[in-house]
Amino acid sequence: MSAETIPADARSGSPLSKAQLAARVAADIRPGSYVNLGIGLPTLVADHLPEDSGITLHTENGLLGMGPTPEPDAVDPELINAGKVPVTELAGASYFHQADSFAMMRGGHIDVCVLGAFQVSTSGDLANWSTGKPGAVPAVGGAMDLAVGAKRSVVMMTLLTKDGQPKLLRECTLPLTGVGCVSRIYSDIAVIDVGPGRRDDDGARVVETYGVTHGELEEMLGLRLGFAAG
Amino acid sequence: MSAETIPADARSGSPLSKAQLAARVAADIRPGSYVNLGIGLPTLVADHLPEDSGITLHTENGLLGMGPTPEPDAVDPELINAGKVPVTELAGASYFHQADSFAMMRGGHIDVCVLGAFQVSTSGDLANWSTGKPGAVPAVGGAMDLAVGAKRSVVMMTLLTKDGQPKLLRECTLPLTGVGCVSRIYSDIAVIDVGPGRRDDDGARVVETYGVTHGELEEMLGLRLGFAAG
Amino acid sequence: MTVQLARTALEAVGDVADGSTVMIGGFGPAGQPVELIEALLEQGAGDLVVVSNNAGNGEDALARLILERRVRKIVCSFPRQVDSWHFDAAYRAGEIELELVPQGNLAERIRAAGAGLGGFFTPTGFGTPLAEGKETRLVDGVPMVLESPIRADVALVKALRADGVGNLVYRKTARNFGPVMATAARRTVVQVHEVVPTGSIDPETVVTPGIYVDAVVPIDSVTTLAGVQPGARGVAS
Amino acid sequence: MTVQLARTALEAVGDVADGSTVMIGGFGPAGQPVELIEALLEQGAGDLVVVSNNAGNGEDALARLILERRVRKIVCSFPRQVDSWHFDAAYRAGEIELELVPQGNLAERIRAAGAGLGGFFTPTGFGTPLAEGKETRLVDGVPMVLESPIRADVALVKALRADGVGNLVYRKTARNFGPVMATAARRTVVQVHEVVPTGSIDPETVVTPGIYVDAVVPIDSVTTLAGVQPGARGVAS
Repeated sequence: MSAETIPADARSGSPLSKAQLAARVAADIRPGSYVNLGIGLPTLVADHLPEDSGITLHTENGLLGMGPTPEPDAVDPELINAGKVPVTELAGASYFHQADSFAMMRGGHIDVCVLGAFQVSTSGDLANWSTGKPGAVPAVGGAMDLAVGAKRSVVMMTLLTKDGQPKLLRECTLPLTGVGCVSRIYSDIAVIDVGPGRRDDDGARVVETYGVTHGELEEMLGLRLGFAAG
Repeated sequence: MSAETIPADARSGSPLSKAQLAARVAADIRPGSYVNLGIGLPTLVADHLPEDSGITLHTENGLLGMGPTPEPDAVDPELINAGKVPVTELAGASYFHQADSFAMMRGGHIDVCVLGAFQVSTSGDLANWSTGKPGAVPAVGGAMDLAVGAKRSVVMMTLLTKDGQPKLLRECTLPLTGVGCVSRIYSDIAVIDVGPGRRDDDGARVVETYGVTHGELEEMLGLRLGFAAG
Repeated sequence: MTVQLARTALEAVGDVADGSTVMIGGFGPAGQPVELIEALLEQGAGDLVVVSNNAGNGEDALARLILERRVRKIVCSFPRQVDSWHFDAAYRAGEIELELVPQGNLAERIRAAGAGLGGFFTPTGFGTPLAEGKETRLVDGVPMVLESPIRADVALVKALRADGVGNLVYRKTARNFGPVMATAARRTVVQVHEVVPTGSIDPETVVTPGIYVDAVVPIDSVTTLAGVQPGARGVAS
Repeated sequence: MTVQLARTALEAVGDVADGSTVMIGGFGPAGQPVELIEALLEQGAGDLVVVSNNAGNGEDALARLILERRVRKIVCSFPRQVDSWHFDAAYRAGEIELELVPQGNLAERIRAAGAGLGGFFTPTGFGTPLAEGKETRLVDGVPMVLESPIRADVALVKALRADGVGNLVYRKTARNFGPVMATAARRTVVQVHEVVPTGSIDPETVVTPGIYVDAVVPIDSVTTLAGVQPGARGVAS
């Protein structure tokens, strides 16, 4: 249905670039949605939202109606996003304090939250805040609130680590951010639905693949995968 | 210490009028305090607060910095107090919604709350919302929040019912509004401290009497009363 | 979701199913969404659960909803008023269920629903009949009661002004329950004095961000500003 | 209580006892009360518990408080940053205690303290290491964690503007933690860009009512508006 917004080679024989992946995520966001884009890869999605989509961005540090990065001479240190990067405000924006901002997120008012991830389980568990390395200084920010707060939380990531290890697993091995909270993974190689669904497989259902066959994907991940209802 | 603000006859041989009682309550409120005056008798206290006292009135329907009743031609149906009576706003006022307003009250930020009462117990229990009559339509409003929310809750009432029954009792017989929440009773006949204190008596300590002796007061109430520390 | 800009209160209220829970803003006359309640009356839904600080005055629309036995239950802090005769009669006849809630708990429970909380502990009501049967515990030596969130299918709210994306500002003590109710309903319908162009409400002063608002209808200014119920039941845009 | 209008940040901060819990507003540079933290550094209190979203950057005042081992414990959502070397070193040396709190829980727990609540149930953190040892329960089928209020002895907050009774308005995303922290501390100290006459802030737009504010100090406008740390540590009125 959103195929026309995906670059042509996205559905041909090669994995998606970061920009193509961002465009693929953006294509699934319905016009008029309220959206929170997590720090890192998900922020790229903003560049691919059509101007007339009526999509409104929330940043959990206290702004609804966030606009793009300003010109360097218009940077305002008191107008930043959750990644502490300067942003702008659009017409119709509103500011609020942290408790009100997280009430908005945690109360299920944000339609879609796009998150980065270290690992996702086939049942929708998310691990994206801690590498679990001993001695590492931990930090969580709003990750746990975002994971469980939105109407729909999706993950945007490469499907394999730099070492070639799958990031979609039967069970996450890293410390969890949330339990059963992710409904879909958008990756360079495939779009895969996770979490509750028909379970004649390992609980994950392939929506699309890029440059790999269904069978190759299963082998790559060491998982039996279903097909998303279509 | 606040004796000069009490009309001279207040400490002579007769019970206090409503206006004298209101003045007596007002005299104990420290300059600069934030105060909530309950519906009914306590609203009279506002007329006796010195203009230069810096005392700020809160009304739990959403206004801090409430001013007196407006002239009839300046009535605004959207500017009312908790008793739904038209009021005004003073310089430095602020409006807020119900959850913020009750957070202000319930979070212990109001210095003094003056409440009416049907009954108060010597341990500071309050009954002021229900007559307990079978078939009566109940209503509570903010009474239970006010009773326990302020830094200090005091009661302003006649000490006897119209039938001559004591309203200060060992135990309240009417449905409670709050437990152990009242610290002082201001009445036409006496000012009495209740709640935690030295208990070589029935838990209530007389501060002042008007037109009765300590002994007469004890007989009238059927209670042994202590003396408030001076 | 895009905000629906309705021409009439009836269009704004839209379909309300029988059995719905409906939050109604206002504290006495201040902030009462008079024309939206009239529209609900006209719309016809029954078996309603109403969440509102009061239970109707005189012959107003909420009172008439109760008179017509369209309200199965009311969740309310102060139903009894000098002119709440329709509620009083229904209550005495056992034909309406009343959940009496302290006003601060009412506001906080509605906020909790909007904020995604599962409940909270509060000292309010401890040791009173209104806490009977509820879980209690000592928190730092203070006895507290567990209170649960209150959510709704529809919220009817009155505000002063909306912009094109549904941002709201209110007026004086008419603000009262509107901002919290708007967060706690699946669908929030707002009557406003005026709709202004998007961008003309200072983002620092927005009280209810548009994300909480589903439909807006502009209603005659005199009614809104003065809070006086109009003679006619019709609604002007 | 009347609001104290201080001439210097040091005077505004006043006596802070050893062992105090101090809330510090700000999310990164936005809303950070730089001069008040500098004053706390100068004032000398130690054995502090600090409640703050971050744990200092570079050589800023909070980082130096940690470097000087004046902070016994920090309650924080995001201590690790590229330039949080003083916190990182203290943490690795086991010389500072860290209570890591999800940002939404941090905000809501501070609000709960200010609102007089004894705790609340939230789904955030359930099934994660940050909820270990905490009470959990199913609420309407959703697993939730019981979170407790966080209160403080002192809150240090930055706002845009105050009037003579302490009403505050903020600026853009610098608002962040200020409004909730102001409600949760026994003493709230605020640095503002300017103090304006009482009556010149529209009562509809006040974000923090003066009841929550104990001391106000006006600080050099460029610093406040741009959020840039000045070269000099001195404070102008």
